[in-house]
Amino acid sequence: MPKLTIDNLEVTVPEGTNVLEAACALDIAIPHFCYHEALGAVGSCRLCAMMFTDGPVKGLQMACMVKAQDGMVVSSTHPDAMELREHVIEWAMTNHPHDCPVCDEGGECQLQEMTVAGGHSKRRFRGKKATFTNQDLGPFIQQEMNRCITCYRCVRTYRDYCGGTDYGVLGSRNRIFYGRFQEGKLESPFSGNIIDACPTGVLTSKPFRFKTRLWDLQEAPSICPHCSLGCAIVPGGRYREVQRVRAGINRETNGFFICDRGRFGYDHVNHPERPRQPRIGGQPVALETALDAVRDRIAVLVEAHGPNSIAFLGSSRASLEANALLRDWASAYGSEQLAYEAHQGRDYAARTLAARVGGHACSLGDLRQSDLIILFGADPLAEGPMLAVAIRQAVRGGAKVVTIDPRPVELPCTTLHIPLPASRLPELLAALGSGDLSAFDAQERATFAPLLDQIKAARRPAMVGGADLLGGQGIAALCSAAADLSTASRAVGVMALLGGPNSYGGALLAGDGPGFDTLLDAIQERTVRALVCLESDPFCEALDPARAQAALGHLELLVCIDSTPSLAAQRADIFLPSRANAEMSGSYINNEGRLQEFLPVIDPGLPIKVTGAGDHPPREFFQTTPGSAPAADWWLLAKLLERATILAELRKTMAKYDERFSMLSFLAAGTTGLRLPVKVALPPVADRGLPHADGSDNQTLLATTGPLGSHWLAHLSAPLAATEPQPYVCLHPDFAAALGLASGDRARLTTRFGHCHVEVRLSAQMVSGLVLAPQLWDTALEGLAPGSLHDCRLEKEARA
Amino acid sequence: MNDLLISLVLILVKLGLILGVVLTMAAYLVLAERKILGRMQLRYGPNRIGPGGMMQPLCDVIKLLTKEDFVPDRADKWIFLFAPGLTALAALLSFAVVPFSPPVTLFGREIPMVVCDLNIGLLYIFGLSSLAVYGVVLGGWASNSKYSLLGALRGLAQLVSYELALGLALVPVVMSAKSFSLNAIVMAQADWPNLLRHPLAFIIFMISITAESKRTPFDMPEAENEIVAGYHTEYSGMRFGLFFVGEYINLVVIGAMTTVFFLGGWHGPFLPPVVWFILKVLFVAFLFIWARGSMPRPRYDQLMHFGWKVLIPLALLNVVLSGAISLAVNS
Amino acid sequence: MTTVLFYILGFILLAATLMCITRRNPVHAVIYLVAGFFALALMFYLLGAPLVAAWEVIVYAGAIMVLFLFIIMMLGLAPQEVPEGPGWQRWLPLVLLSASLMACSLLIILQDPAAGQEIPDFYLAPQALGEALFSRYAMAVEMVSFQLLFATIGAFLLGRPLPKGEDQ
Amino acid sequence: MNLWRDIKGTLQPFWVTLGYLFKKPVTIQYPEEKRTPPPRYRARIVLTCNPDGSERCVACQLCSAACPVNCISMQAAEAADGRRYAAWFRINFSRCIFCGLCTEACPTMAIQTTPDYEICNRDVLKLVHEKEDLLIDGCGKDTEYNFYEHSGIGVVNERGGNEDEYGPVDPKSLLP
Repeated sequence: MPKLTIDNLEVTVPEGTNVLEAACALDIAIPHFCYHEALGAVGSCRLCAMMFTDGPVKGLQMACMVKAQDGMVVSSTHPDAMELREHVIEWAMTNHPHDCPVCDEGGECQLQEMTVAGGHSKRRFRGKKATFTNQDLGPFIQQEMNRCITCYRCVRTYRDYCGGTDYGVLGSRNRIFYGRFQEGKLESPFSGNIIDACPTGVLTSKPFRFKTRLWDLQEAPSICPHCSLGCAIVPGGRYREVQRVRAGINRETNGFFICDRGRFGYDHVNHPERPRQPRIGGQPVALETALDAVRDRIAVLVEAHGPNSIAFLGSSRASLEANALLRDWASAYGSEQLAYEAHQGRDYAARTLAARVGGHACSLGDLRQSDLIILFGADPLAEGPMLAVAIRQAVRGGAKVVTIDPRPVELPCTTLHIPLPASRLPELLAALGSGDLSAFDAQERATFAPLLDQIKAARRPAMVGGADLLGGQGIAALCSAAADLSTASRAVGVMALLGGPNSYGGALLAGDGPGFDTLLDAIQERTVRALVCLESDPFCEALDPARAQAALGHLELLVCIDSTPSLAAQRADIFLPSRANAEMSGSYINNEGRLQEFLPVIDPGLPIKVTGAGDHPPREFFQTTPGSAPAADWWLLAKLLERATILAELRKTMAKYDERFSMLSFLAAGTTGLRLPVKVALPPVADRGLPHADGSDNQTLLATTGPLGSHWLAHLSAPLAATEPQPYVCLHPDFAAALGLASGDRARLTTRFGHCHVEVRLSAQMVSGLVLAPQLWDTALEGLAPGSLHDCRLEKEARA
Repeated sequence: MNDLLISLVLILVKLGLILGVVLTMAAYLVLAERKILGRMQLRYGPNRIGPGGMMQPLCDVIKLLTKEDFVPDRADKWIFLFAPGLTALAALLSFAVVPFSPPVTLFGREIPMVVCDLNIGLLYIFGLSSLAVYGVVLGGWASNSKYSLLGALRGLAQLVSYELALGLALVPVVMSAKSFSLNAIVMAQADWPNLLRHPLAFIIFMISITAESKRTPFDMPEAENEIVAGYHTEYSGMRFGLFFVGEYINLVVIGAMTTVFFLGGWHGPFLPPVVWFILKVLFVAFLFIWARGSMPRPRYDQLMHFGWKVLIPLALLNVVLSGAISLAVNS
Repeated sequence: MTTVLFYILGFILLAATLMCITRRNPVHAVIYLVAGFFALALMFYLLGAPLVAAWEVIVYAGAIMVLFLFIIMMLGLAPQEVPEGPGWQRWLPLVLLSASLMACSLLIILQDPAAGQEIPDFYLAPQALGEALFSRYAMAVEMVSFQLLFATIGAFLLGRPLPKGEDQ
Repeated sequence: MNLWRDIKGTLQPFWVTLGYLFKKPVTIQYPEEKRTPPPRYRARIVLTCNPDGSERCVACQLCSAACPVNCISMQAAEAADGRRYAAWFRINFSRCIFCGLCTEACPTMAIQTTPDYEICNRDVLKLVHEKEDLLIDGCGKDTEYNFYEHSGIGVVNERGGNEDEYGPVDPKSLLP
């Protein structure tokens, strides 16, 4: 622990810290461009110069390149250091176009700040400036190379940290150019991070281009609603419109970066078809009328058919508070028909994980430190993209990564891929746990035996599972295997990719209650006559949408609370509009059991660009904001329950379900959140297993989560529309050859949801004999709930 | 019984007359104050409504009457509502004992030109002026606003402090008239006014009555650049108007009191007594307006120091001196 | 007539005092107390002591109760509860009391009690009072004033801030 | 002597105000008499144009940031040639305090104050000026400046076409 003196202040820092970080620990602001906590120091910008007056190092040095040592005496305000910094800034500004008024970085530009901080104010250089021609880097990134100060941060973020390959540095001297070799979309699903990383306006967000200045932006710490990892984000909104999202900082989860789905998937809040008015039978009504109607009609049904005639369906994207109130509501009637996720595979997976993971739960932060990561049926890029970046960091630290999956799993690092059908994953996990591989044939044993040895030899191994393919049984096997493989000296970490941002919270509340399939049975048998959907869409999310739609047709009353134009919202008898998570306070529990809070950024209302209908915002004034009816989901439920609508009060009542929820009172947004302590005694979960295809004469199709833009909320976001793929299927080359298909062929896919024209893609990493198709909204593939198996027929089509 | 009826009618007529004259005077004093202050600051003052702005009071009244009567949240509603009335009422009632002319003989009846010639008239006025403070204090307290409360507290302390000096300043006047009756006091000044007999008392009286009436420079209870508008911050419409009218009725009352106590009441050559009386009242009112145009507001603690440490000892000294002189002169 | 007025005033005085001691809001209590003082003052007037009546109003209603109010407002003693029930009912007693007080005052002014000559030595003249206070009862008056002075000094000594470091 | 000074200080103002009472007021009787304000007077705000007649405003939002009463609002947008401009621009003159900070903040000399002070209106909405109400056909006080000729962004001229710029570099070349 070296102890050094910076600007006459003493500080003791951990071994290996550089002097710049030590100064930051003392809250001494040292100008810097190239140093970044996640990226490390390279000493290329020459801006963090400090004078080392005494100790082992002497003279003017770059603070980020000097490791802190005992007895150092450093001055950040030494005249020599200040002069150097001023000159460096002046050099950096020689080619700068001075176009701050039309630059989107204005207001959050580090170059502006450093120029002012460095003391440079007057341009002395009288020569001409070099100029560059920009590249079109796709729908997300806007490039303006003239503003570049060659700090290398973008390349280090894109290539080194996130593992992209198609962006780099070209040229030499003052012709250094950052970009692709050819114009085109940046391929990495983490490309948006270079917007945050760039300290000036070279790389700015294209969807956010010219929309708002930082100082006009309403921002608040929030949690990404797109997957179960619970990344910290900071959405920004203006004029009743969420306009951008930037990465929040949470060293335990996402670190400093987020994926493009989180960054550009904010637009579902502003969706033009978003229902913003309470409705009864399709007719807009006042909120009070709708609330009364819900109470009255449910009371009538309870009176006539008993409490269990009302079923409640919570959601993995509703806040923890709303889900808890839903349980309050169900118990107020005495109804036991309460489930928390329409997709029962994910439901059981989450409940099993919550019940059994115990001390094995590992965060993304832990995962970055792992030396062996094995993914069982988990596809990070689809189910939890930031996991891929975390895995890459582990690999950069020397870790080995093994993926065992029926699908091809692409990761931004070197991996060992072992294709294995999803149904055999629990079996493999059980075998790994027991160390007995006798159930596998010789070839497979040859693959898995070294794996077992590696796990046993690893110091910090981690096992990752995906809820879609593993289901409850698989997750149970994953937890058992982790427990069995753990030794006294080291534990095996477990992480599972769950269905939504609050799957874990819903699972804690659901306990050993029925799954949605049980509810569907009851609906089919007409014992359940009313269904309340809280921000979930059983029509589309259920594992078997066809059956769900048939059953839900029998309902006498469908109440839906939602913020998206989902099918359930359209078909609901009574609809109550709720707020998106950027519009309300609440909390989620992510997939490792971390309780995190999000805060509202904007108030709901039709964006000015909509109400303005033209060049101007409207010139009339209204008592209420148009489209401002949506209320927070917990607020609506508290109103329905006739409780006080104060979040802090509601949170105090939640500890009765799980005493760990009392931590909600200590929650603060924008922090690392609170990891729920381990609780052993949780009720066992009765899993009915995943329904599988009956294996009739046709091919078997495995539905999977699509890439970035094909999740429900992401699908509703306009900026991601460009990345949403056309329908495709993926096949093993051998299997494709047997079917007479080649890569890039057009094919006709027939499932019981109808026909669809798809593009054929081939991957040698696939399990042979399987057709892989992503769930894509608004196509014939939208009924393919991830993880489900279907019978299908694939026929080659002549090229158009 | 007939007698009783006639006296009742007379009283009512006098009341009506006084009410009309005083209220009109109060309304036009507002205009006069604004115009005089304007000219003192090289402005014109209100000059838009009617010839030379003469209809301004009418407009003000219409405006005040048509404004929203607003009661703040969690105010003590009833006290809030009746406090302004209390102020105006206390000021108006003071006029009951002010003699504005020698008695007139009409239809063989001697009619005193005073509503009620109380033999404790001076004490009656004291009593009412000490009650006037309730309007300020209760109004400020009931408003449920910090500025109002501060204004009320200031008003309270100021009024209580200066009432002592005020009373003491009038002791020599009473001594020379040997009566509390205002009529008697006026009568006693038939040869020369008290102003010449008791100049120190006059100065003390003027200073303390300024503080008592909360007029500039002693307008601490409503010091607008410190506590918004003091005790009437939360008032609007006619309730504010009542406070406002009360203040100007008070100005007339003060004028009348000064006239009666020091300026010889209705006594004067050539002109009819009533005219003399009104002229003197207007002159005193002008003095107050003039002071408002000329004097800055002292600090609150300076006000208290001055009241307790200078004015009251001075007034006591004046009482002793006057007593001694009158003893010496009489014996 | 005088007797009737006396009883009416007596009733008002008792009622006002009763209201005063039952109010929970100190400011309201003060208002009732002031109403009581008025009734008392009128009674003094009725009894032929206008000077005492005037002093009752000036000293008690005008000075002492005002100081009470000052203390109440300074210390913020008023309860923070929201007033219960419709407002006019709470204030009905005060309205009634004030109205009857007003009527009594009018009656007294109209029917000058001196006219009836019911009490021979009617007005208690200021001179008579002064002579009584400062000759016959001079000793008592002085003692009382000294006691008041002691009380004032004592209150000042007890209430002044302690010099630094001095303990009670 | 102190007391004498105090008494004098108390009485003197009375003398002064009495004197003023008989002087002629300096007030200008506005609707009847009008005065011509100097050219740099800060009254109605306008948006000026470049010497070539194009809009100067680039909707950088610095004026709205500088505005202490938040009376300026706008939305930036991008034209086909990459030019940043105001899709809508609104000044609420019922809020404006005519401090002129917006003109000091403006980097393109677009927003300027004029001596036209007679903009009172009974209808508040008529005081909310839109871009078409604000735009004038002229350069205002600065007749030369055109931001895009100096900004280094290829809008008026081609990239590298401004007087202080080299043409675009070829990063793939290794020639000096």
